[in-house]
Amino acid sequence: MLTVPVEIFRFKPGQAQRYDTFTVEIAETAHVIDVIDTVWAKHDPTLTFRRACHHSSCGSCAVRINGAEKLPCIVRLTDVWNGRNPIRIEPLRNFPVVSDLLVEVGDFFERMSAASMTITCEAEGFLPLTVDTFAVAGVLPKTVELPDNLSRFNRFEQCIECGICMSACPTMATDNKFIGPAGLAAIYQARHKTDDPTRVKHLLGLADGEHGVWRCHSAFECTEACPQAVDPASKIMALRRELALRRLRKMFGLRI
Amino acid sequence: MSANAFDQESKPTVAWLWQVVTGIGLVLLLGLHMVANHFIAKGGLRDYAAVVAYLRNPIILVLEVLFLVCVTTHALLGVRAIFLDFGLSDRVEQRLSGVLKWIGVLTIGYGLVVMWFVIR
Amino acid sequence: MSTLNYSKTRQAARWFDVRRRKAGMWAYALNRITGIGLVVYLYLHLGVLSMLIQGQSAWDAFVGLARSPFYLALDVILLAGILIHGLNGLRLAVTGFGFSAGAQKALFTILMISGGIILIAAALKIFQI
Amino acid sequence: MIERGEVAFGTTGRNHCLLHSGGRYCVTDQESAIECIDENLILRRIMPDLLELNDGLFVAVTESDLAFKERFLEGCAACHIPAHEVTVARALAMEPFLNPTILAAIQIPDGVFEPFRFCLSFLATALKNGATVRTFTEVTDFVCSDRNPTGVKIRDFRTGKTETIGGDIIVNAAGPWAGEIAAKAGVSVPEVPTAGVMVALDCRLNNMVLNRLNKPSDGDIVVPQRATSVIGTTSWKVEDPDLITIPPEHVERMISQGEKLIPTVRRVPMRAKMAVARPLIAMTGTDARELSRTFECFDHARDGVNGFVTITGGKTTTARAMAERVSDIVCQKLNHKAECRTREVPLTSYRFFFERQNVLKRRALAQLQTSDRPNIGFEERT
Repeated sequence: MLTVPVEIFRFKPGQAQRYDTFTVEIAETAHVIDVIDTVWAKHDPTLTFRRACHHSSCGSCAVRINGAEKLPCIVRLTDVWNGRNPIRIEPLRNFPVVSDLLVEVGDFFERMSAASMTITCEAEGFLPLTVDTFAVAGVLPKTVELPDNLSRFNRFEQCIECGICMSACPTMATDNKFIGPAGLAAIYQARHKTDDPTRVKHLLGLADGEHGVWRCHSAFECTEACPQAVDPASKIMALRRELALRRLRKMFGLRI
Repeated sequence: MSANAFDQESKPTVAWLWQVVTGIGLVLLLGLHMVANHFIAKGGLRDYAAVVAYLRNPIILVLEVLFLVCVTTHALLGVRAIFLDFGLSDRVEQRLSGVLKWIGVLTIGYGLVVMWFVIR
Repeated sequence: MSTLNYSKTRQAARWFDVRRRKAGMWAYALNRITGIGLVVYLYLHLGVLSMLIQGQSAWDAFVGLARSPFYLALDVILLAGILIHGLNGLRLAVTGFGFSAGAQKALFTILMISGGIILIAAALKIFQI
Repeated sequence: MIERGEVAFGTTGRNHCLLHSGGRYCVTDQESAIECIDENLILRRIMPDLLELNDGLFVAVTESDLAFKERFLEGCAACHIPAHEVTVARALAMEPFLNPTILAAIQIPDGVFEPFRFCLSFLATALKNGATVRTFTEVTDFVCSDRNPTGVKIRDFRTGKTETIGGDIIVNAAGPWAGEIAAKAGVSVPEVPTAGVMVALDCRLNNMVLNRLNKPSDGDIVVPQRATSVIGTTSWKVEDPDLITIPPEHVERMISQGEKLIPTVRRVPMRAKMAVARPLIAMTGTDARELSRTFECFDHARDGVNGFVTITGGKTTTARAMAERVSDIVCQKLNHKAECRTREVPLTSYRFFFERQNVLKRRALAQLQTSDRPNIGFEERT
């Protein structure tokens, strides 16, 4: 068992923001979400935070741990605690704070809807699938055969709509109309799921513009912070290339 | 009314592309400008007579004018990008773009005047 | 329900906040700082060029002043700014067209190291005079 | 609807994500198995975009597993679960990381869902149809007339404000906390919060859900999801469902049992581990593992308390059926004639749950612009 000090951002409407420090008794093998759960269950039931799946599938628990955006359900306590200073837990940036660690995600989900984010996609024809390619070094990929009654294997998209990239993005901080890394990555995915020229034109139209891909400052923080290896930055860049090439072709009178 | 606020195709922008085009131009032209004016030139700077002789070369003049245009455009597009990060309203942003455009025209005009004074 | 929102200026200042951030964010902040510096320098430079209009004596007097070690040191700083901004700009152009976005950190390191080498070489050349 | 935390804050959020075909219970708990396959087919219809539909395999690892095969196939037939045997070679081609020494494999229509979005889409649909959902709000007490609850006192954790709301009928659907809520109304519910541990791996080693072909036991199922495989589960009774300490030996048992299905399991780092309490209905003299996974609705009129109904037990797969059962009972009690339509109606996008406020704001703004009278109907409370 460890005795861990944890400093949690607190805010309730009409009150000043502050940090509360709790001292939590917890197993060494715990994840940070267990620390938050313990504070809530043992110390202060008025602490508001999101959580659901506890295994990085729902994306609801995203917070900042010691200043960096993380999913506390997959961050081990011992990886973020130096044994002395309190672990600081704060809500995501670039979202209005509703109360404590709880942020208002309405605008974010509206962006994801606009970007036509669907949560299932076609699976690759091999296993294993990994979030982080380094995690399973030594396990070689193997091709898989489909069962007779299935036309394809499907799976959930890597993006879990946790909002971490939105919090890490420096552009998002300054432009509240910016579609944001998650939204642009979703546009890229949607664009590659369709062949319909009108859909493609609409999706590219969303990405093209002052608040779309061109607004990105190329800080690549989204890709750095993403817990699911979605790599929004590369997708933004790929959209830029497509848009730029289309514009060039148009300039020279070529048909797109 | 209840449609998605983000599901709107906005006006395409060319600012970023121009930033890249002028940027690549600058890498070449500024390289030339630096080497020619500050590294090859004796003592790192040309004296007046040398400046005049240098600029009277028509190829150099064209390149220097191009350099002036690129550097001004690139700089002001950069300034605009910084200002956009202050979360201004659309109207203020438009006005700002207008002001910067005029500053650009004046800057290039001023540069041309200096060059004309030198080569005349 | 009322929410806690940060002021726009506080948010806008965030591009400067590189705490807990990675190479890409440092590159972005450096690019901005050097960019602002270079814009200021551009207008200073254009201002100085007005001496060309004033004629030979004014210009040659300035040239004499600019050859002093103090000005040469400023030149090295200027060159450092140009190299950071320019080389990083190349990285942004390459990645911005969808090439090697995955290698952006390596690219940044390589470009900054080569920038450092160029700077040292140029500084030696500048102070040789 | 009043929820103490965010949607899916409790048991439903932290489950195994398995869309049951019923195969798991077709021998030991046929009532539950039939509920599962029925709901499986309904959910495929109403939330087609929210499911990973890759089927599942029940594999025999030992001779005793193999001996279970006939009973399993009979059970599937009895519960109308489509099941067919595939050859071992074929099973290994479909699942290359499967233990190569397996003796038999049976394919059944298992699936995978995503619990948070599963709950959100039901609630989004409810919101669209006029429901009020109050999250981060706790029921602190009941308001009673004689012994009959007529309302609840609630506290919103976001604002700290307390208020009282009335209700003709109050439904207690608090999962493993149902006993706690029922006690506030002065009745008891025969419920046993039974925890289970799950271990998520750092990569996905199977496309289909893999089960041991035997009676349900510890660590006999590997549910793949997105880029992870989740091994589960164990079963033990807990006192306080708020905070469950994960016994380290349970985690080790998950790995050692999971290894029997997929030997590579031990070479892959662990991504997360979790435990949550299931709301199982108590039966005398049974072990936690043998308690039925079926659900039950208790009308507390039988305890002399009117206007209070508890729904408990069940599984996430059967959540819709539970809601249907309880709403039918509520309608009956209120003498309201209406048919439950949730079998047919495709669900609204889960995002609407969060987008709704924006939609309301814009609507109010548009109305303000078109008429000089402010829209008094706009008072967003969630």
